[in-house]
Amino acid sequence: MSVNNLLENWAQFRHFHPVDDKPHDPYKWAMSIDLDACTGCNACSVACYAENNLPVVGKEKYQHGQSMHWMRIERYWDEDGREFPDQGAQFLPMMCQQCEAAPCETVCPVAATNHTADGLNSQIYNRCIGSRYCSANCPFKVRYFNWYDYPTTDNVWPAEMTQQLNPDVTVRGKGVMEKCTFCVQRLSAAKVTAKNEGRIVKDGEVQTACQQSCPTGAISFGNLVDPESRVHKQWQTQQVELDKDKQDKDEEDSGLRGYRILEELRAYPSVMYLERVRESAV
Amino acid sequence: MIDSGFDRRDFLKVLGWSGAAVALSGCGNTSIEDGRETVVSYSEPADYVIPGIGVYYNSTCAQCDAGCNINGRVREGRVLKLEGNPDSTINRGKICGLGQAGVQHHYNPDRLREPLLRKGDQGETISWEKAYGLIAEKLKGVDGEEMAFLTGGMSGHLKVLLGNYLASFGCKNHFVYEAVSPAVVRAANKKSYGMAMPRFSINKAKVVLSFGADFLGSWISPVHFSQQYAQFRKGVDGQRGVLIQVESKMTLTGANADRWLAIRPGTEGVLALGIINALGTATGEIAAAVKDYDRARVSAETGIAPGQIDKVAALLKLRSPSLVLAGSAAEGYAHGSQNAAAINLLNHVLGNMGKTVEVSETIPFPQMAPSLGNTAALKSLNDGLSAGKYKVLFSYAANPVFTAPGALKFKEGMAKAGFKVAFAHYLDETAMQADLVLPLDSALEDWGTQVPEYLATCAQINVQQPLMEKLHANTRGMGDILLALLKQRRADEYKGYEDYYAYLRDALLKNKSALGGGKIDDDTFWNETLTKGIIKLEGPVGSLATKVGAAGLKLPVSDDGDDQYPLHLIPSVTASLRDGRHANQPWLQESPDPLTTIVWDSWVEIHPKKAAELHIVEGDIIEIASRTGTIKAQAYLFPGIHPDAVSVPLGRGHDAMGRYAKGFGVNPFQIMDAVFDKETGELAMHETRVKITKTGQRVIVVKDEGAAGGKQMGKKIAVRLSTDDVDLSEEV
Amino acid sequence: MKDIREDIAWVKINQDVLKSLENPRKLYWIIIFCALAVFSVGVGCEVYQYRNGMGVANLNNPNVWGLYIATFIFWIGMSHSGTLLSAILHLMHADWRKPIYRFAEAMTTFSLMTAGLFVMVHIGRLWQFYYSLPYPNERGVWPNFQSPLLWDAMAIFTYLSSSVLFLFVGMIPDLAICRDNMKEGWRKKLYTLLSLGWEGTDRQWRNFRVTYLTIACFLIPLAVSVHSIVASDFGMSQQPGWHVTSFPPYFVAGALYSGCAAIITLFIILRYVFKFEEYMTLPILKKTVRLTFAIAMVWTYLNAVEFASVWYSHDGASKDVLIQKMTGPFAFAWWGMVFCGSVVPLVLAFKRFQTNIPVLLVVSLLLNLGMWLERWMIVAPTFSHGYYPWTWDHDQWPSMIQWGIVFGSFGWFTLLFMVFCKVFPSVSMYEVKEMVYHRSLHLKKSETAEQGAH
Amino acid sequence: MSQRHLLALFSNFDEAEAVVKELRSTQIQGFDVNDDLVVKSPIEHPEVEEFLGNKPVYVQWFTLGGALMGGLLAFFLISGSQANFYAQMKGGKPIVPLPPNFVLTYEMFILGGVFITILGFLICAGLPARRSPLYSGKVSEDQIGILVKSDEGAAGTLKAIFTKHNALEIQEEAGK
Repeated sequence: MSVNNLLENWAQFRHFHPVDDKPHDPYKWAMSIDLDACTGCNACSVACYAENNLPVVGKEKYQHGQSMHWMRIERYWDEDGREFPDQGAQFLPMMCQQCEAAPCETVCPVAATNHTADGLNSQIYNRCIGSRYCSANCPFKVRYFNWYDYPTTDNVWPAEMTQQLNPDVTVRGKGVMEKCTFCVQRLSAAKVTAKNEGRIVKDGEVQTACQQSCPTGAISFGNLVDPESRVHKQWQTQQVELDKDKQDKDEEDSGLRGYRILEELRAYPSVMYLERVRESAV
Repeated sequence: MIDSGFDRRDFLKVLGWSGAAVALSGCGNTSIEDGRETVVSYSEPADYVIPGIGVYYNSTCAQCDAGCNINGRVREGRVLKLEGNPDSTINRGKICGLGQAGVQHHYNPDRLREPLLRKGDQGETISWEKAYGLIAEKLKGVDGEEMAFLTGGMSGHLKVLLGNYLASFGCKNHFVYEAVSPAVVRAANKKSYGMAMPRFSINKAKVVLSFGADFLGSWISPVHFSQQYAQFRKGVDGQRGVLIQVESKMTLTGANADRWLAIRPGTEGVLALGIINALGTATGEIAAAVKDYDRARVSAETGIAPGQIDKVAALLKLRSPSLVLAGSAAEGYAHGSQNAAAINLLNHVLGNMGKTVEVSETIPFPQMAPSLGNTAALKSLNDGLSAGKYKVLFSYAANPVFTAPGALKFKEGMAKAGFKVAFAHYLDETAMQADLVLPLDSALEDWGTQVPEYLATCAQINVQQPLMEKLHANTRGMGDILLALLKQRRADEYKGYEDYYAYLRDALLKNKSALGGGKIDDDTFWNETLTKGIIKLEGPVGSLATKVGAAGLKLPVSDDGDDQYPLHLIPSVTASLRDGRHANQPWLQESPDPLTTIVWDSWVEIHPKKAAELHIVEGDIIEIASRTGTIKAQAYLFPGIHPDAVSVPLGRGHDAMGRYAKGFGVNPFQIMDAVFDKETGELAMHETRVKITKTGQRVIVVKDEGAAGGKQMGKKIAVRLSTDDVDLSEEV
Repeated sequence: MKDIREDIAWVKINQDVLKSLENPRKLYWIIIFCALAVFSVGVGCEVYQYRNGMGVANLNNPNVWGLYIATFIFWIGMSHSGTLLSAILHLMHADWRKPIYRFAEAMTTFSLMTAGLFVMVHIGRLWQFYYSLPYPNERGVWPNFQSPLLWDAMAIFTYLSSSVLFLFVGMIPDLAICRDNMKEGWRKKLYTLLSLGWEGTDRQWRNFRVTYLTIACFLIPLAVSVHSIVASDFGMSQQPGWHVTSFPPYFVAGALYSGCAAIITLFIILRYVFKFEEYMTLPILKKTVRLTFAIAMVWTYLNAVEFASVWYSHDGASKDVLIQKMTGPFAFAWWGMVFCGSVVPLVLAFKRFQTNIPVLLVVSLLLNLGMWLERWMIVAPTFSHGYYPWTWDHDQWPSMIQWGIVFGSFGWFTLLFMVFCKVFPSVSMYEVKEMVYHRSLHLKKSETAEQGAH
Repeated sequence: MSQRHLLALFSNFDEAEAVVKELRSTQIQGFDVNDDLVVKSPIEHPEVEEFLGNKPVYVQWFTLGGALMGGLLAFFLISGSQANFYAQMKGGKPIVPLPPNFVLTYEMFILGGVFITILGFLICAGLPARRSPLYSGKVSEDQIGILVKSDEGAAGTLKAIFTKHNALEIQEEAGK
């Protein structure tokens, strides 16, 4: 009986998921991006279009800010007012940060966006009614809404091009919210394979599309709770912890580059960035 | 999902030679055309096409000439996605955006599907037999001098076939034209290094000094260089590599440099000599050549602060080995060769020869070695055309009507040719001028071999195989076409080959032993070759010039421009659009330019200071006038450009080709003056002088960057650290 | 100057009010027609948007909410005045509310019904709207009860149904009157049905009094909760400019404010159209105006508090948003809000204007404009100037579709209200009688007192 | 013995009050003041209740019940569905979060209260009611009506009392 269940397992239902005492088990997908290696070449972004059936919205809609690039490359200039940016620019690949305490999850009226057991911030397209509250509450503004019905819009996917669409990924219709999924289709495939072999997914066994294409290998992705994984090691060496809103590093100028964007908002992003480095000798 | 023309058994045969196919090697068949079955439902799936399971096949990327090895994901008979081939020595499993857009080239809705014959302004669909017949007829009685064959860069068996075909006429007029190519640098390298394309080991260098070589974006083999760059940043023995970029317009590489030096356009060579002078290690002839280039003069000419020159020199002296690269920005002038020579000189002075500038192997089959595209070829072709020399003109993998500098008036010249045949994927500008247009297979449905110009670690032949059944029944592979044409000439010699595939297989098997398959039988070798997609070879090793003279190294004193056309026009080559042949691939149109984040349109980069002088703000429509012509484009205020220059990206501004290319942006080729490099005769791309005026119109610039304009507004978003307070050695 | 003459014959009250139910004049039909026209514009736009997707509203990332949400809040706010007048003043035994609370309550109901439409108009997949309702289903999926939007839905439903019932219950005696005075016809049938056989027996009155009082008590906290929940749509998020502690009271004040302004407008219109000068007297108007002025000042204060708290806090992001409001592309709207919301009401402080019909009409309209702008200024700037600079200031100007739907909603409201006025007595007859009665008693007492003195 | 109704109309409450007082004081055969007397008035008028003697009102008990029911229902419906159906995991939040549930509980508390109050009102006030045999539209205008039910015999006496207190009009149920 439901109320019994409620009362008996009360403690369990009150358990804070998941940034509480109990870590993810066995998976917590996370990423780290080395801004010193990132050249801003856009290969990752294109890979994302190819893998996740992102519509090309065209000039006019792009102008209205209705573009659908799940992964956008941002270019920042130094703000010291010199005549030339003579120390180059800075590039930053920005995609859904898969926050642990995601602001978008709590506000969705129909529970179309939820937290998965392996730490993803999932979006259920069928369930979404398009209230767009999640996007309103996203600090990074990395959620993209289907303002039009792209599958039926001219020149988005002409007959021939529909053949390129990835059958593992839904083609979204108008009125639903979408965003980077960490290529969840690849993750689940890998997890099934691993499960059949009675093990967990090994590091490097699964790659996200962006990571796979990145010519400089700036992006690494993996299972944060697996001590063998590269991501785990990187987070550890950089002394970045998931459920902190301020990382207490050993000493102030520790020479560590790891940080997370807008950490102070306590959304606990799952993407760690490594600071760009600048040579001081020239 | 699969159009009715889809032919299951044949498709399986094709796959039979590849990736998953080693299992059932040797299913004896000859061509993908034969077999007459129709599609059967998945309720009875054939051998190993398992619905829902993606299979990967190796092939070669044809989006640019770098020759990256790709790995295509095929599912239910459709190629879905291109990824890098991990076994490749060039791209090592990685791939750039341009490469991935290959699928959009393949599935492009605007691809040509039928042979077209000109009827007035209309194209009439004709059969291939008729088309071949027509060519034969037109060529009747035409001797070799009266025909010209224009192609882009070519290599492998296709080049061989073409060579034979032209030979059958005794025709020497094979014009290999690439609008964007490092031709001047090749020549300069040949002189100063002893080989046109030595191996540049960025990853071994501690300092890279690049004069406008956009090796991360579009220069020679960007994906390969990007990977080297990554190692270079991680550093040799823990010391992070330093990148110094010298150029007048910031490229993607410049944006990633530790120090970006905005140099007055055309004075790169002067700076190079200035640095040699500042190093003070040069002796003899070289020392003599650079003695006048003291920092005061150099600084005055280049606009680089004397202190900066010393710093660079000091760093170069301190950290060895280093690597100096001469790129397109340096070579794009009438004195481009001297620039390049001066820059190359630095590698000798710094003793980088053999350390970071290494000897590279060459391909043991000279007839397959790439014939390298350049712009001098265009010049001579154009001269011939305007002289009305040619009765028949063939054009393949080039779009000169779009890419030839306006001053050459190529279109008019081309009109003088008697009969113009274009082998094309799209009805592009050149095809529009042709009398006969023959539709080509896409790279993902065609056979071929390719030899990259830049050999990363060893000599190699890249194999290109179909990743899926033909999309359109009436397109042909260039190989098949050449074979058919050859049969017109030398039937007996080629009758053995039913199609290009047969020819290719035979040709490779003939040299099996030379290709390292001595022991194994034909089929196994063939299957393995296709499975790998790469044939790695032990090629003859050339030798590097140990020392080079500086004699005859003269650099013109940089003129102060002319008053009528005060600004330099820098036509920039973007990583995704290059010379514009792929402009009809929407992913490329919509992937923002990394530096300006502009999409779907052209723009004029102008330095904010200059803009302020001229009261120009972002979005103003600017008219750029050169001696040759004028174009209009939106202004974008860009700090990374020398105030004496404006820059417009190449690749956009098509008035044909397809729905995603036509009518977006402007084409700076149109206003390019015909100035040529004195030594090599290459087109000097950066020599065009322009003046700009406001038209009064203003538009909203369509870009990804918000109104904050690349500022972080005091938030901790993209953070940087000085090398002093970072320790990379510990990192994973 | 007295609220109402005590010597009005009760019969006359009936007649006067019932006159307003008689067959309408041409003017009425003209208004109805215009309202219909305006409404159908809105409907047209919505159909277009439904077919083509939300993009036609020229919303974008990150400006995902537009005028729809702003106008939604506006209408919700509008609804609070009715409760204020009927419930709060009822508890305070303020007799002067009696002639005007009926239409105020009607306004409450109809503006809620209008606000409800915007929830629909706003969502991207209207055809899946029912996903947000908590109903048992085989999928075992329930709406997310953590979402303030769901609280909204719940609150609005409660508020709407309660105020409809409140309106109805309060109207029963009047319906009986109508029943008794109508000739045979649909009206008679309708009133007979709705008046539930009310005869004003002592038993009925007894229970009526208690019921009315109880619901009034419920409505007050309800009304407060409704708008503080709307406020928490924003307050519960962590966006700069939204995550403000003072939002709930601020919203409630704003709501009462716009409501009162709307009441003044309708007061003047009804008074003119139905010749209710006898009942909707100037003294009552004056009282309403003073109340409005008071609330206006409260609102101004809370507004200032909000800005001040942002200004003095070290929350840079919120501060940026505030500065953006004052100086950015929205400056005109923001200053418009300040002017209409805080400066214009000062007019009401002057006695001579407190009963000056034309002035009050203009002022009340301006106040409502100001309050609409306020809602827009709460929603829009935070989007175009959020935490993440890269996404700042996209092209966010609402498209004609968006304007059209907002425009249409006013047609819809007018339509409902006009129909109400003709079908139901917009002045509560029995309560006006009570008012008159109490007044006469009071006079009688004072007279007797005088005589005693002699 | 058959009963019949009488309805008298008065111009003001004082007269009505006087009548009721008199009816109470005088013992009339076949007429019971508490059961057979109904006062109808155009306005809500506490005095009426006073001189009729305070009769109890039970509506508030409905209110209490309704409110509690609504509140409990809400809380258990929401918490129950959160706990018993597909878990909706929200990062950093428990499966059954209390604060939001309380908000909704509060709303439903009010909703239940209001609904059941109305229900209670209808029950206690006996609405919707069948119209009583004697009714005058005047009651809904400005007159106080006193409706009595009595045996045939008592009618005369009652009439007398009514007329004594200058009733404006006395209606009589048509005889059988």
